[in-house]
Amino acid sequence: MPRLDATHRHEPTQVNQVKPYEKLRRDLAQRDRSLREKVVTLDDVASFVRDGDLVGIGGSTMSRTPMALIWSLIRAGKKKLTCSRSITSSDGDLLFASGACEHIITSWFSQGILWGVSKVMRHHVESGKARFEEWSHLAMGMRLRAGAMGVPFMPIRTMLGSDVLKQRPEAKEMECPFTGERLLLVPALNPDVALIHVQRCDAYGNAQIDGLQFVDIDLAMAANKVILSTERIVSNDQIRRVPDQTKIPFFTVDAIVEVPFGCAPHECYGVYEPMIRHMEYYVGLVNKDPIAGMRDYLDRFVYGPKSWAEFLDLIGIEEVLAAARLGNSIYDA
Amino acid sequence: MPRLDATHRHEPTQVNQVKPYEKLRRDLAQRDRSLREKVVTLDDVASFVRDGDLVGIGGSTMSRTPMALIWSLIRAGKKKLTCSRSITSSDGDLLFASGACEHIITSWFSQGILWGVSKVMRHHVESGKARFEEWSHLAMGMRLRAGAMGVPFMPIRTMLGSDVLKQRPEAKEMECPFTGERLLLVPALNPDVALIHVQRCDAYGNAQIDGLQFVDIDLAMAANKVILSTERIVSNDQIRRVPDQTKIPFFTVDAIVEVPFGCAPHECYGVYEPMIRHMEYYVGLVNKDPIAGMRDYLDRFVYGPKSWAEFLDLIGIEEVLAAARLGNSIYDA
Amino acid sequence: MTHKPDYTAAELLAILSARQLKDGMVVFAGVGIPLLAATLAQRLHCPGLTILFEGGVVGAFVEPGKLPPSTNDQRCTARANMVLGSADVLLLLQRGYVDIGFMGGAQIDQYGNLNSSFIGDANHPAVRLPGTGGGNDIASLANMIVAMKHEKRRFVENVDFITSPGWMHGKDTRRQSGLPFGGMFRVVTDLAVFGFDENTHRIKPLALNLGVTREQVQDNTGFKLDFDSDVGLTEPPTDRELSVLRMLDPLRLYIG
Amino acid sequence: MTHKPDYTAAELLAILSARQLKDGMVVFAGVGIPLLAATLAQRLHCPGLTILFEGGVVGAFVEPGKLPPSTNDQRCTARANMVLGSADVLLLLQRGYVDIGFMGGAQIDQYGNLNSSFIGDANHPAVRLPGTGGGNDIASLANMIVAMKHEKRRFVENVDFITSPGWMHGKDTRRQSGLPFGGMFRVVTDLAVFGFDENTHRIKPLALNLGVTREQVQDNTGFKLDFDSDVGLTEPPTDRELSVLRMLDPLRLYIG
Repeated sequence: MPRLDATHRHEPTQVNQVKPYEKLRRDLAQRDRSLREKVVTLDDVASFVRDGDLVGIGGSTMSRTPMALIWSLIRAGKKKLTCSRSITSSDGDLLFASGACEHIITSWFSQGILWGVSKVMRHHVESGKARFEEWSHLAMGMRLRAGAMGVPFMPIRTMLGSDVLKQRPEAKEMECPFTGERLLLVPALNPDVALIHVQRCDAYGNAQIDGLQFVDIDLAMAANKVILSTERIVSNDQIRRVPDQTKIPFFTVDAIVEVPFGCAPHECYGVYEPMIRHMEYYVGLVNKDPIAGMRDYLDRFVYGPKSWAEFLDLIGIEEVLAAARLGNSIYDA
Repeated sequence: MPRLDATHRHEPTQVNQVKPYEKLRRDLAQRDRSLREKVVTLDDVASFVRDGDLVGIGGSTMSRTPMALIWSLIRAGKKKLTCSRSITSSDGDLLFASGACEHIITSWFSQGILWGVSKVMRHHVESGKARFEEWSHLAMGMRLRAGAMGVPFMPIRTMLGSDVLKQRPEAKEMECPFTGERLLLVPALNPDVALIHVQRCDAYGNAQIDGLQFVDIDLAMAANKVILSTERIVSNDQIRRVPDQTKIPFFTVDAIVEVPFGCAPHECYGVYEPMIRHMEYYVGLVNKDPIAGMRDYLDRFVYGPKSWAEFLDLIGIEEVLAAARLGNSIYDA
Repeated sequence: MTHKPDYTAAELLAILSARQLKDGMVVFAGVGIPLLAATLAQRLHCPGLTILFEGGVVGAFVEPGKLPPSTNDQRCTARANMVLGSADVLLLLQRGYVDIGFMGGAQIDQYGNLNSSFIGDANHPAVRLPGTGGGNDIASLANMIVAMKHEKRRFVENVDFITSPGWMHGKDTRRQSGLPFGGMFRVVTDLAVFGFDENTHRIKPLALNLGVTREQVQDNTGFKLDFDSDVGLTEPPTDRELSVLRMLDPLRLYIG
Repeated sequence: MTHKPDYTAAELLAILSARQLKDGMVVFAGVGIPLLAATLAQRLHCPGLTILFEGGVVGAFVEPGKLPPSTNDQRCTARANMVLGSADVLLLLQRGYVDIGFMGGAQIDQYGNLNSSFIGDANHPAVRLPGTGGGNDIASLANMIVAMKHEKRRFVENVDFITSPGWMHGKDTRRQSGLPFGGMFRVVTDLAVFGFDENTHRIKPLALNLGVTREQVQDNTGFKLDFDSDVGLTEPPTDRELSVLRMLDPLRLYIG
């Protein structure tokens, strides 16, 4: 089935404009969805993302953040990305400060509740350098669910009345044709690319997620391209042994990178907890000076290392191993 | 938290009329959703269902059919039930022929593809004794999903243009306010009671389903009352050891019955396959004469036995064990 | 037919439909011949065929001798890559992830519309059939292959009731009904393989099966067929196809 | 206060809010004091309290000394009954399965509206705050308890921006906005516990904490409070409450 057509120019998504169904399906039909191996290196990832793309980021806050993928896009000098995430943590700081992204669609944005408001986010948003577009957490999830289902909207019963809604003309209030009730219709979100980190997948992209899934299943279905990073690539036989645990089917996936500790310094359920000492070092640095501190951090930890392994080495093997010990302890019960 | 209020009279659902949100939530607020043990006997089940209720049935075709629960409702002489199921098998024959139910909402209704069209279904529907209300499989699923989400409808892109839709004025076509596309809005389905069979649950009702889930998770959330039958009641500790596998949270559940082989002669994933010899005996009997054959079957296998164990004994221990051996073989890979 | 072939009509159907599938496709298969034909294709020329079943199965690899009695049984999940809810597997069609929907049919008409609901008036039917199941959803959203026995009462000019839409009333009536994608692609029968005219969207014979004449096809069809001058011939089943097929269904549940 | 108590403001907050919960409730708890207070209540008078977290956790039982840094971390799933998608756990609120939503607050007003988005004009903000997270959803759908520090800049007459709706503009304006259920029920601070007038839906003190005067409460509030004549006193933390609380948070992450 040759589906790739050189004459078909896929245009980046008009952010927050619902993709007409004809475009949604034509874009998908162009993708090579056949059973094939898709393993690439971390350096290859950049070739799957174009400047200006709408990039959906998996995980939530400090959990299962596809940090290595973000790191590689920043290193490749990507520009003008719009990023979406249910809850944004220090990944958003890096995206703003590196200039890769000028617009984040999310429900919450700071490095983490322990460290108060992100000075990096504040600097970029208050100065008008970048946009923080706010939706409620449910609205973010339902926008992706609509996108995953191939429908243009989902009805919800939140955001109504609030000033959050007043800032979001993209959503539409509706009188229910069945009950006469007031509902909010949130528009489908179909990212150009999704970045998702999983515990394991096979070389085709059948991906298994343990523990908290967040909105990653809907994100994978909604996106027009999926890049997976994974702690481990396993055999297809191993996937088939526990099909209950497969959460993302291979035909949604376009590229796979094996990156152990690919969420560092954030956590990966059952594998490692967040590397809190590094996070504290980071927050100390950037909250003191969100411009110079951030520049230092990027130089040292993002642009500096030759490889992800070298980045982990900078965090420190001791901290990485301690995080892994805690990560695995969730199964101790 | 005393939530049961003797003065609150819960009225049976007007079938296919979307429950207004105020009623949906008031009905739910009346239920005792606290953490408590809910184990009852199979004979107790009838007290949870009123004549005229809309009863949502879990599983699909011959899989994870809550047969023991249906059997107990028929034995208790329930009347005027409306039943919904994604795909209806011989459970529907029993419900129609016993007079417990005169209206089934489903996408497909026959004993099973192997045996052609159900003569029992034909007899009841063609004679006008009972109603078979047809929706597409996706529409059935999305009606329950809307009910589970607490919204009055879901948009879908099927049934449009077909004669199936012409028979269903309960659905509404809509021009999408975002894209101008034609969509079908299917109304939420919120059964009064759901009957669901699971592999295991604890005494509170935290239920784990292995393998095919069908629409049972949405069904549990959508219903105003859930009766679980389970192959085994396990400790809450065992549930907490594998929370990934929990599919129905206890607070949706109102009663639990431990009934090993509670789907017989249908299958329960990983535990037993369908008891095909018994199914063939049954189909032979009722297809020869859908009235007298059905009466014979009901007398002998539904009204006759003193207990579910006695019913299993009538199927025959050899066939039950053979089905169990095959059921477990799914894990042999 | 002029000679008695050494295979059954169902075997011919399964083999001819299996050949319609291409490696790497994602196929949503109904029970019966489609399930069998898709599984056969996996064993022959499509090792990378991904089969979806309505029960909520992705990437099934059904075991020989263990054909499931429906697409909702545990046997469908043998060596599957993923199990998910049954509404969610249908949503994959709506999102557009499925290349081919593959179903049997009880009654079909000149525009490929399928009826599995009513014979006669829907409100006072002569026969109440089992209904759509996922058929309407699959046919509304995917490019379709239908495998069915060729009988006059099954091939009618216009079905009594459109359960699963084909090209509706021809031309662009399907699109106008709100169904911009999918549509009937091939109909495989024990007599011939059919396609659809790209403008009128009316059914037309593409190739006749071994030993079958145009007259036989017309006689077994309830409406006038237009035969192009270049109608071809299908290759008869090969020994390899037959032996693999029979290995899959040793009890001859589906192949008769 | 007239004497220095042997507990911190955060400890007082956690204990007073834990007391608001009743056994058998289903509580949707935010991070920080709510998470800690709900966990404390489980260890004290509510062994059958079911805690939900936004990350997708049902029936959590957080381990002592392993308080999670957010409600999306694996620590939230310790001994949980169920994990599910984060949108799906919020949908439990929409369906009506949650008795109490329990959050912290950055800024609150006389009608219990919460602002966690902007200080100043939303289009040119003096301070961009982290945003709603699930706050708007929880506050739109559930009966709410809010635990927060009592400061004049946090207790304002009208918030700059309604992130999470309380009673909107009082009376029945919440219902008129399309929010027929839920609403602000209690606000617990280090100075007092507040309820809301059932007609005007304006905030009002219910009970003062040990050693706190009406004047202190008024002085730390940015608008005029109406004190009923029968404003009560909260019971100070007991030794048992304090010792269990400190066992849960030995690193004093949340209790300061």
